[in-house]
Amino acid sequence: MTEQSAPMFDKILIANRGEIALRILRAAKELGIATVAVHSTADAEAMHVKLADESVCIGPPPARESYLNIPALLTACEITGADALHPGYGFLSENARFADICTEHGVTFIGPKAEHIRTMGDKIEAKKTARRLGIPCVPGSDGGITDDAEAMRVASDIGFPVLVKAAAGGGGRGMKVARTADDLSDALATARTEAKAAFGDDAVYLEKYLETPRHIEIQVLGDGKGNAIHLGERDCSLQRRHQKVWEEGPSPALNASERESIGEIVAKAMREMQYLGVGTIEFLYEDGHFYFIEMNTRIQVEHPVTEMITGIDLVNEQIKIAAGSPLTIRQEDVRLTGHAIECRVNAEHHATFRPSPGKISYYHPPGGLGVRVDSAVYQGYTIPPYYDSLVGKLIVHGRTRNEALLRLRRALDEFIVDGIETTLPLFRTLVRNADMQNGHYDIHWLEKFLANGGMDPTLIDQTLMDRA
Amino acid sequence: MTEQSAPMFDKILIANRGEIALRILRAAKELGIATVAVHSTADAEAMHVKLADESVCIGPPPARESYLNIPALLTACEITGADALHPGYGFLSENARFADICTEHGVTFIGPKAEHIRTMGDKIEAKKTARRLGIPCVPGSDGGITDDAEAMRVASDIGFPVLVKAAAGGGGRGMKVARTADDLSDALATARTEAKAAFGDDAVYLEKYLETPRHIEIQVLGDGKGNAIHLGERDCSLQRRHQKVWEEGPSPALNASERESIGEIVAKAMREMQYLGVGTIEFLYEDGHFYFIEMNTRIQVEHPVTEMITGIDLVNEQIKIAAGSPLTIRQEDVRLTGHAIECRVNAEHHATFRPSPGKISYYHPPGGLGVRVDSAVYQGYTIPPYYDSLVGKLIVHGRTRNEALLRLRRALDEFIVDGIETTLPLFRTLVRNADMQNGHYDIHWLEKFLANGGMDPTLIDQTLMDRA
Amino acid sequence: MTNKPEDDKPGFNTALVEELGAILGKLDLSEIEVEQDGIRVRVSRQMATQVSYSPPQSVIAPPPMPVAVAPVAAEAAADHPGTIKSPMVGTAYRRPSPDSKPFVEIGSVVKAGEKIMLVEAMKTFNEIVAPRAGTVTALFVDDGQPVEYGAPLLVIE
Amino acid sequence: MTNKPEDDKPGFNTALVEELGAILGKLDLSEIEVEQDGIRVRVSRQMATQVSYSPPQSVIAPPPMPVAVAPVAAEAAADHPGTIKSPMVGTAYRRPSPDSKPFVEIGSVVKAGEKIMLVEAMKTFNEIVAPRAGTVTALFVDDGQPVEYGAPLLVIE
Repeated sequence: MTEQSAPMFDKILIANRGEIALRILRAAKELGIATVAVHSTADAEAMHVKLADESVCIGPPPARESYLNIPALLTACEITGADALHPGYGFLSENARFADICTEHGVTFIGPKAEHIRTMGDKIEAKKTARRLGIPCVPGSDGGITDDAEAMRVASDIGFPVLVKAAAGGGGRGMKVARTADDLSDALATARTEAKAAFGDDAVYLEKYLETPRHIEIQVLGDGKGNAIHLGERDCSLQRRHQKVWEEGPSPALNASERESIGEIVAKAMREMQYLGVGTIEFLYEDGHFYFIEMNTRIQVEHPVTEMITGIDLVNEQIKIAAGSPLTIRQEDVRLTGHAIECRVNAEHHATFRPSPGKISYYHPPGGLGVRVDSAVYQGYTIPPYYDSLVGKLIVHGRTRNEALLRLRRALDEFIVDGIETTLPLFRTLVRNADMQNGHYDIHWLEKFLANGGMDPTLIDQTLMDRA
Repeated sequence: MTEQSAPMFDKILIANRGEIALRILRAAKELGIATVAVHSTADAEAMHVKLADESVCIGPPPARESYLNIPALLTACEITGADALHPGYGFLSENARFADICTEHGVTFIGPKAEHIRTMGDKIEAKKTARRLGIPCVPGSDGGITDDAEAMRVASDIGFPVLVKAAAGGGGRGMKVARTADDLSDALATARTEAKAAFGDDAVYLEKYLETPRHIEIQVLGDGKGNAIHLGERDCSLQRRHQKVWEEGPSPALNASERESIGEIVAKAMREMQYLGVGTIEFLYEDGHFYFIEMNTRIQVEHPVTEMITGIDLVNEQIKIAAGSPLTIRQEDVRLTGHAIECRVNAEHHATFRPSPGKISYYHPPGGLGVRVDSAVYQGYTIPPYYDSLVGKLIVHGRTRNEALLRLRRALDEFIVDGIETTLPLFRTLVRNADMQNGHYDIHWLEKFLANGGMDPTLIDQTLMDRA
Repeated sequence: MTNKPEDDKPGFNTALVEELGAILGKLDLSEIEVEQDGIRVRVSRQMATQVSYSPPQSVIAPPPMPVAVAPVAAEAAADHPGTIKSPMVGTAYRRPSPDSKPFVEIGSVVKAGEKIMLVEAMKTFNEIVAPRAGTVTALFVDDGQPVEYGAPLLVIE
Repeated sequence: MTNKPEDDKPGFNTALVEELGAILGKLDLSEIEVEQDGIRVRVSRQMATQVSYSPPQSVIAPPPMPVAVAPVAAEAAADHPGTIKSPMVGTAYRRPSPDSKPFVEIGSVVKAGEKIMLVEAMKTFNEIVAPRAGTVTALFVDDGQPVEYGAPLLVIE
């Protein structure tokens, strides 16, 4: 397992911020690679900036002038001599043009081939590709639909309810459900108007609407040379406004044969595609069937869930593969051990979800066996109001799901973040909830739970007491 | 893996302090068991006291009036209704009489049978037992020697150099080396005098003196019903004044067949003994041979090393077994995965080792993949001067020893403990040392390294900068 | 295990300590620390007022359940100079037997050495006696209540 | 372990302690610490109000290596109102070409709008012009030095 003869970067520029910037920095340090942190003026005090070998301020707080500022990033590579750039997630991580520009400038973009980012970034193209590669998709229109009669024909084929979606869309905008044939015309009109307004493109497509699906995603890893493996699934059904809140693996809903079957389908597709780096194939899952949603061609927020159950360091693998190493892990080497749960602790009020940036006056993360905290905050750090509200991720691992739940409960009770509001009380409530304990939840569960006033007030009090 | 029908305690009293008290509290919480923290007046602000369901102050700071105060501990059990007591390590954990008294009072002592504590607490008795059970011992006298002629005969048999040890001894007192036959008489006289003064008993015994041994210990787990397994070894050769400083597993010195062979010898002995709970058989290891030193009949400080490479929660198992559950892990289920290293971070000056109790003005533990911190301190906590100086244990796990070393390095660089002196700079130096990286060290290595001024001054500076 | 050197006992000049202590009181300070020529003296005093101690921003989470036994210094009155504290963990009894009258009530006048309570530990009843004569002005425990080491039992003024 | 004969003890001048204590009270301070010539004195007093909690005493570790590029606000002078800062990350040039004279030197008098520096990024040279007339009183970068966004370039007063 010596790294000596393998190709490796000398210096990586981390083109991101927050916990993922620190995650990348840690992986680079553990590979003996020098690090450059870039940051906006709002992030001068960020932990990864303090820990990096070098740091460069690239612009003012707005992301478009700093973290999305391509000339500034490439100039920072140039003046520091970085030979590779890690885009993290969000920002420029799925920008194919940026990947191309990096390559043109002799900087390795630590991510997939630009063509794969491009293909998977286009919803219709992605679905077409998935179908071609044998990945199961939601039955629906093959491409954009502009004609009402064609829409009705497709809808009748797949059966109501159907979902009308903006072809260029994302984040829930331009999406309408038609429960019956009577609703379809209205749904089409509204979706088109919204799509036009939001994306400047009124093409829509239709697909089967699933009533109570789960969100199941498969982690893949490929070396761009035709070797690719899958690393099991993550269940990310617990969502609020399409944002994942709690992720776990293995899914409480899958059995071993479903896991193996979907995993192998996906891995085979990635081998055929000659996919390079880490990626995630997202599915809706209902009644034993998987329906492709999209592929994320980057490291994901919830990647630690997979790391905990496989023992594989995904960012480490991602960097080695980007440097040109072949995949050294065979599918049969991948063993899923135990159960992992991740909670995204946000700087938001636990019930209103109003963002709560500000200074952390006291910070004490939980520790001990089976507990991992991925967070870039520290006591005295001020969470700036310009970016996302992630304070950190609490990840626990246990030999069984039950052990993981009990461990999560005790870790949540140890976790202290004072001075700002956080979603810790929400997680303290969720971990004590019978549905959650039984794994009985789908992608609508959390919204319903919150709408029904599910928060346990005594757990809110506990947090208030923490601050007393 | 349901716990429902298994016997379990309702409430555990934790008869200890510091990180091990918190470790036990976490294990109990994860088993759904209520906890009682007992503490001296000096420990009223301890973290495990704050986190326990109930707490009882049992006496003033001196341990003999609080943590060693048997009536106070039993009274605390009585008034809180605790049905079990966990002694941790140190204090009363290897006091057979205390184990008996607990039983008499209807409180389950979470530890081995009193007879096994008693046997293993007596050096000569322990060695006799080990030999009877087939555990390899250092060649030496069978029992206490009071006669010089007999000593000379034994010494000639085993060959010089020989070690003269107080039969009742411990902690290095009453130990003398005789390198040649000429030295023996003097060594005997000195050892006897010291033994008499220190332990009130001048019986000594002789054994082969090993020049550059490693300290290797085997973790065992038995259910008292004849089922017992071993969980691989820990290499604790890095010691200063007989105190372990850095522990790792697997040992860089053993090969798989040595591991399996000594492990099976020990596990078989434990099965024969019907040993109950966790225990450690300590060996000196030189030139492929193991020599029994002693057995510790309790959880050890360095137990997390084993937990990280086996995935087995030792305190959880210890509690379940004490409650009467049979061992559910078979030897063939035990898989050693990757490599783990533990550093004992003490509140001591990194070079003089002068204790540095006091208030922690800033505390930030490292996080991320493969990093575990077992510590009961927090920012604002004052380390009292009355007890040991352990601030916390940093444990890292990696897929290979090399990965663990790189991870340890980055974690040490993230770790901040301000306001007191700690041994963090020592570990920052050790992790960069070529001998340590190559695993080339024995039980004398650290003392020599320190005597030769091994500390890297730039790493000390780094720590000073941390405090700026 | 602290390895205190027993040799070379200082023979420390405590006059300085006394002097600093007096200054501390006079000026109502909480702490004085001086250092010179290898000698360091620190005197400190907890302020009487200091009832609610500094909200250390957040202490670590408080116990989720109220503690079952009378805690040390739970109330301000615990710091009263006339407070009698429990010398051990145990169960406090205010009367010699279940159907006897209590040893003392609020307002009772007691003599030095008079039995005022029992604390039972390990089936042994330990007598608590009045260290001085006075009047009982506060009682902190009920009959049969578990008490910690140092828990305030009552006040004699 | 200084082995001083014990009558050689300090004879500590407690007048200083008293004086500091008095100042503490007068100015309503909570702590004073002074050190001079091997003497150190610290006096402190707990505030009755105790509103303010202890300040966060330390930040996270500073970068282990000095940053290669001119940092933002590295020096106090960076906060000078006449400081011109780099509008982008890049390489600062003080002269139009390698063998030209610098645009400005310390002491140069500049007009508003006058070219004073170039910052190159992505092979593009961006002109830095004087926002107002004045005299160059400080220069923070060398020719060809990498600069961060917001790095101070020079001061015009």
